[in-house]
Amino acid sequence: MHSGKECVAMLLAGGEGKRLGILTRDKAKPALPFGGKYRIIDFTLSNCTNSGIDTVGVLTQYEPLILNSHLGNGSPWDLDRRKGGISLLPPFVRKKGGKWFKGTADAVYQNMNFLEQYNPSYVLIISGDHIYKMDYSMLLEYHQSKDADLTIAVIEVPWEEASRFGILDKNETGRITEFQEKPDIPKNNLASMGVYIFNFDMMKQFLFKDQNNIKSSNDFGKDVLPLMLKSNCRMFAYPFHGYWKDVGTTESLWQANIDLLENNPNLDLYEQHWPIYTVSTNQPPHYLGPEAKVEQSMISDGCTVFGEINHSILFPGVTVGHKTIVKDSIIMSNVIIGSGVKVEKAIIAENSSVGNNSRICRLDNVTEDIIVIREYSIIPHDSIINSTYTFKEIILRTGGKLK
Amino acid sequence: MHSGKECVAMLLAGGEGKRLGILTRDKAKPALPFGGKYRIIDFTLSNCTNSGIDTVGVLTQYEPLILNSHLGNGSPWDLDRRKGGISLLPPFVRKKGGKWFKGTADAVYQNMNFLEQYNPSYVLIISGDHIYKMDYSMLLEYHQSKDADLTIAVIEVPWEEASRFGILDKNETGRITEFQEKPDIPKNNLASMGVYIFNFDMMKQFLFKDQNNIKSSNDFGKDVLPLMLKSNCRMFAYPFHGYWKDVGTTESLWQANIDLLENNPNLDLYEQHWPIYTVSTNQPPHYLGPEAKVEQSMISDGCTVFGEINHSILFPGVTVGHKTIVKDSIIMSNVIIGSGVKVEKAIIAENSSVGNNSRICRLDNVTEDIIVIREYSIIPHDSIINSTYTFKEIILRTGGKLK
Amino acid sequence: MRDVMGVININIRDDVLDELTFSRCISSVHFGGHYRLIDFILSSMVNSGIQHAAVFTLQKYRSLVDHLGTGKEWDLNLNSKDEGLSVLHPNLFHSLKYFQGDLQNFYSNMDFFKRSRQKNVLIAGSNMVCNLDFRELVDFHRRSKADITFLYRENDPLLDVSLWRRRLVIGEDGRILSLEPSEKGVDSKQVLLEIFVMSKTLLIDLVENCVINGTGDLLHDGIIKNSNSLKLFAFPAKGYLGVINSPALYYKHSMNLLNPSIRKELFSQPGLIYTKDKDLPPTKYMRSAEVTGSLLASGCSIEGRVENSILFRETRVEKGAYIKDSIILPKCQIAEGAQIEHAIIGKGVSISMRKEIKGRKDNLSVIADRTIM
Amino acid sequence: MRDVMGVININIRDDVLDELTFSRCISSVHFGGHYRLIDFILSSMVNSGIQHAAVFTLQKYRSLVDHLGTGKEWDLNLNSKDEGLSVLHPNLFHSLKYFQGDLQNFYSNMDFFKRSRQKNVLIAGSNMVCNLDFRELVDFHRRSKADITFLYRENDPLLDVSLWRRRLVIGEDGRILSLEPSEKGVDSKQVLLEIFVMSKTLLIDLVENCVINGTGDLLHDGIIKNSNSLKLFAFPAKGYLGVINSPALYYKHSMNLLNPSIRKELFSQPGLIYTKDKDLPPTKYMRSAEVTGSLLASGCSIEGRVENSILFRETRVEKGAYIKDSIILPKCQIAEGAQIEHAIIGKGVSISMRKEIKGRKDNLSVIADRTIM
Repeated sequence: MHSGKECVAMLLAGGEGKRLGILTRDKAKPALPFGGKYRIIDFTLSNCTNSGIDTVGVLTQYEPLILNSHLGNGSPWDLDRRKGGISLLPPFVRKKGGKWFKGTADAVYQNMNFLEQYNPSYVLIISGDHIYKMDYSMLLEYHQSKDADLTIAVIEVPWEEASRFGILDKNETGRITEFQEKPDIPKNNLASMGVYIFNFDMMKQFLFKDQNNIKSSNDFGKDVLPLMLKSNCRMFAYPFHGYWKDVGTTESLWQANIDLLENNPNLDLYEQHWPIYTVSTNQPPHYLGPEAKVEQSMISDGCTVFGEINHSILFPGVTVGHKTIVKDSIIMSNVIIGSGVKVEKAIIAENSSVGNNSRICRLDNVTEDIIVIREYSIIPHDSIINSTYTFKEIILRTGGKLK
Repeated sequence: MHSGKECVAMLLAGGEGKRLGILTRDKAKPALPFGGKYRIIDFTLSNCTNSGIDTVGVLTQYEPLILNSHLGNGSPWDLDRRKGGISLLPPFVRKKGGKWFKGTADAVYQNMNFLEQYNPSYVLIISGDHIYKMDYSMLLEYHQSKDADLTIAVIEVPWEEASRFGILDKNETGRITEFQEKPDIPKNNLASMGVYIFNFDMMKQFLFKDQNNIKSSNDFGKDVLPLMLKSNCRMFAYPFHGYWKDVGTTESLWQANIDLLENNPNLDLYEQHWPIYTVSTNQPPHYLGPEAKVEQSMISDGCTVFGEINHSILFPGVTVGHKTIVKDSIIMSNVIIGSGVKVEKAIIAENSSVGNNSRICRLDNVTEDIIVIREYSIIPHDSIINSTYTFKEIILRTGGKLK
Repeated sequence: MRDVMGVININIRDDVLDELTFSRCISSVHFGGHYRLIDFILSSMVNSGIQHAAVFTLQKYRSLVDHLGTGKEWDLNLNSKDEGLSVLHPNLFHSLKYFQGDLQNFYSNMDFFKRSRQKNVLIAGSNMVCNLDFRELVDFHRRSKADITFLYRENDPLLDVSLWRRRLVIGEDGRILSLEPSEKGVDSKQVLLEIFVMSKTLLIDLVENCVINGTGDLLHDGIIKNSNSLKLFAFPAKGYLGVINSPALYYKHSMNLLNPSIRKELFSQPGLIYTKDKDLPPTKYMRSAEVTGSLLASGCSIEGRVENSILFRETRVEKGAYIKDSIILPKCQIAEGAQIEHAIIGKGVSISMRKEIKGRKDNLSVIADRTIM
Repeated sequence: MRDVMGVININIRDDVLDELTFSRCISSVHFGGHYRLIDFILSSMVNSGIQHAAVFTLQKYRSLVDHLGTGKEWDLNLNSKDEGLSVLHPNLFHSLKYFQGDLQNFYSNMDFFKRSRQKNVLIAGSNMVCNLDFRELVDFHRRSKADITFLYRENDPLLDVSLWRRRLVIGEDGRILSLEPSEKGVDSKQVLLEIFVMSKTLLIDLVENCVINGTGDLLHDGIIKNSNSLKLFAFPAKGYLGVINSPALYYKHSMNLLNPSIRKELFSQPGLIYTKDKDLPPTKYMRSAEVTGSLLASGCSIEGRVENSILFRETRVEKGAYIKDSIILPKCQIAEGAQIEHAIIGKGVSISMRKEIKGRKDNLSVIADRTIM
């Protein structure tokens, strides 16, 4: 209103997602496909839309091309605004050159001009790596009611995973009394979700201080938050109880997708009051052929299925041939699977094709690994694949075998 | 349609405009105010809109902040599209760092991914530095009718200025037979306007060749065009006869503005079929007070004038006090001029204020220089200014004098 | 304000503005040099943080729909995700010959109200010249736990109080203590405005509980008739306010804009007034121009004399023409030597050489759109 | 194609589709799992490079206006700078009780046509299932220097030729040699479609020269009556084409989509068919689902059996329910054990447990929107 926006979001979307291997070779982690038609970043963007936040700066860095074209003018999220909307904020090149952001706090600091332009009262910091549904307007209300300088959304995590997170302690009013980034021996299991609301003035003050400290890694969790706590800022914890997932590995990406096939999954994509928006594919409804058999699965627009789909997810535009069996697998957009194929416990990335009578499944049933086929792979007829397929484009003679 | 766009424009908007001095200290030349309410880049962008080109990549580099916020989501130019529209293309930072584009051809080459995504048949290269009205669809038709690989829009320039331009010669069919970038002794006065239409395939081929030449400065005029001519490409010249201006210096910026005050100026902003679009200021109509006197001038929305305006241009939101005289001057947006002031042959840049009873004019009437007041200047009451005012923000005691 | 939906209502017949509403509804009447009336209430809503505005149309709404476009000038996306701008068309099964009150308009859009996410509605007429901050009103409404809270105005000589014919008594806490009918018009110094806030549930109840016979309006038949069973409160309106329901008031509030302090109050506080941008160059003054005490929009070309007047966009005033105390709507041609005084000149009018159009202050000359004289 | 304006016309009465058009106009009838009829002709225009499409509304257009929104799904900005999407509302001064031909619709929007930048108009009905490339038609029209060029169709058994009642003879160069009335319907194997191109000047002439009495239509009263003085040409239409003017044809063309080659032809060549995105998750199949030979849109939840059918979005099919040879419009609930055969089930219908709805192939069972059975 008036001269400024009440709350502007800064969405950190530069994550490499190294442990996701070949799936993040050509795209940042927030651009990873998820849930039958979405990309991971759709969840945080839809949270913004559904929470009434209409100004989002997206900080990109690692492999931003797919992300850029996915975000476009922001219209799927109703973020095609005249004032505000989505702004892509890649690292900036000055005459003398440019470099990547040092840490999360540096990324925001480097874009202070962007924030100043809106002069918000509050800044919401979120990460495009996480899958969850959260009403940030409730978080903001909590922040205001506590008269806080900074509010951190927190969630209880399993004790054994606690050392992967920023762990904090609070008193009975919710005020944070302790904060440790990735402690070796966590004192409790209350973890920061990496979702912060700052008073803009306070944030500026501490980002400047942090930049002046040449020893700092300029990271919110490692540097800025501990500094603020030491300076006796009013920091509060906002407890969150819903589904929240940081899919760090191929296994957890597979599991989080497959979990959606439960009858009442923890993450409910079908809630009318909290839709998840994404880019439209403009494809017709999906078609199941006369001999198709589909059970415990999710199928998207533009798919054509003649075979059998069991406990699997098909993204838009997938074709599955006659007498093919797809089981416990995630098939991403526009994959073409021929006839007589067997796919089991695999992730086949976008735009790949699998020739007739191929087998993509573990030979032994002992290992728990997921087979991953990289995007744009071309798998010839009669191939047998039982390990991760990393070639971008390959043409083997028919009957070739990859180990 | 189908899979690609017919023609995509690449708009070079990274120009520093060094000879424009303090006016381009904080913004790229295409962002310079012009014509009472526009910025220079509005002319090329409006040309695109009026020519039916709906996909424009804007290559920014030098001081892009004002340009970025001016372009916004592209809606003033009807370029807020789902597919296409305006895309800002700053130099890109990879993990190992980033640097500025080497030359104009390098700038386009570095954004080949952007072009590939639309896979256009033709690429239009234009510069955001120039003021002109041109129907690019006619240029494209000419290009197609000649079955050309490259068409260059050309204009006759005064002989004495010819060595500032790319000068070319053509045969009676329009085919280009010679091309020299900024020749010391020009053979004729037919100059390239820096407006090119390439067949995309041909452009790719020659940009790759040019990149492989380590001695190249990767510039269209200096390197790519001569190389194509040498390779016997079908290059044609499209003659343009209207108004075309590259305002290189403070003097020429002033003159080009003042020229608009003629009864029938060469550049007609009032033509209904070729509107120039810009960002709306959302200001009320302008108001002329009971004792105001306005002659041979242009006044924009949001101005309030109590004094006398003679042969001058007022941008939006300017206030001019009682008994003040503004003559032969350009007053940019939101400037506040107090009472009893005299301003003559000056450019006062955005958001400056001039205190009561100040004088901004040459003492001698011999020199032809323009007095330039930098944006956000604060000029105290009773100041006398007769040279270029370069301080960003200064508070002098009342009655101070700047030489 | 996210849970408040702004509703711009049609609460009076278009024909109160005579020629000005001949080819457009009252919401889209030109005002103030480059605005339409609806811009003021719609900008007020947007500036107050309302993110969902619904605009009723009824008759002659083509220019209104065209003006609103996709809503982007107000940063409201038409038909966006449960927010932005919604245009509510009337139900065409009903007869549209005469305006029969707004209840049928609400009733035929009940689905829309039920479906929308907001919990409260702020309903306002479309004929208000204002720049109001509704946040205080909504805060007050919440704190007072009212069923309905009205804005009211104190001691405003320009308000036409006859509309209400009610005797208003407001208690110290803002509660409306009495709202008795009064045959002779109202002698109270406080006048309720047709701007009020209530919960969406109450709105739905009021509309559905009225006997729907195609006539009647929300204010009189829905609220006032039930005023004994409702907790009604009133909150004072601040800032400049004009309610335009006659050509005389249209002229009066227009000419008020020539007062710098009123202009400042109306156009900048608490936010800007947004309108559709017509992409026009600045107005150009030629050597012979003589313009004083006037408000001029963009794209005009002035060679003549203009005094104490308002010129909308793209008007051409030739040498020797003289315009005084008048309002000239867009795209007029005023030829050499023409004289215009105390007049409202419609859109696209051509006044030929040496023609004289002279009204009086108490009897304005109003020329219909596109007239050639 | 920049100088061609696409015009989507209303050329038949809505009631030809019975229950399907009870609460919406024919342009916005659901078709093909997640489209509305207008999507096909509008996408054809956009895919052919037309940058300005004008859509007429007449009655019951609320769902149409809502569907078109800001036009962004077709990459046409509503009310944009002389291009994009224009919605042309009827003149409300006229009576709207009955559809009296399209001439009055054109006539009351003459200003719009005169003002627009394009030099030619391509006029098409809104009830066509197609994915046409109009570039060849426009090229042919230009080369043949025709006044008006129609698309025509040869040997198409699904086209209802009775509409024309004309005997058509086309010369080798494509010129229409004869268009004589024929009382008993048409025995010609060539049928003109209500898709034609002409210059805007000719359109304006034709409309303005017709006696405007509030009735009559452009095709019969404007063009055919003047066919002796006009150079009429015809150009063959390629690709799948359905003209929907009866419930039987609606069903026939719907079920044709279960044929993979027709689907491929219609949905991908020469461009995609665009529609409003409803932001729904994929359809979920439970353990007991048995679905074969069917087309399903997003957001459904399937536990039962579906055979040779089309399901629109957000329908829930419970365990043991059985749907065969049917079309289920959006948001239906089909409870346990219900049996549906040869039926068209309207939007938002609830079918209770073990209910049987069985039509026959030649006598479909059509259930109106929002019915609870």
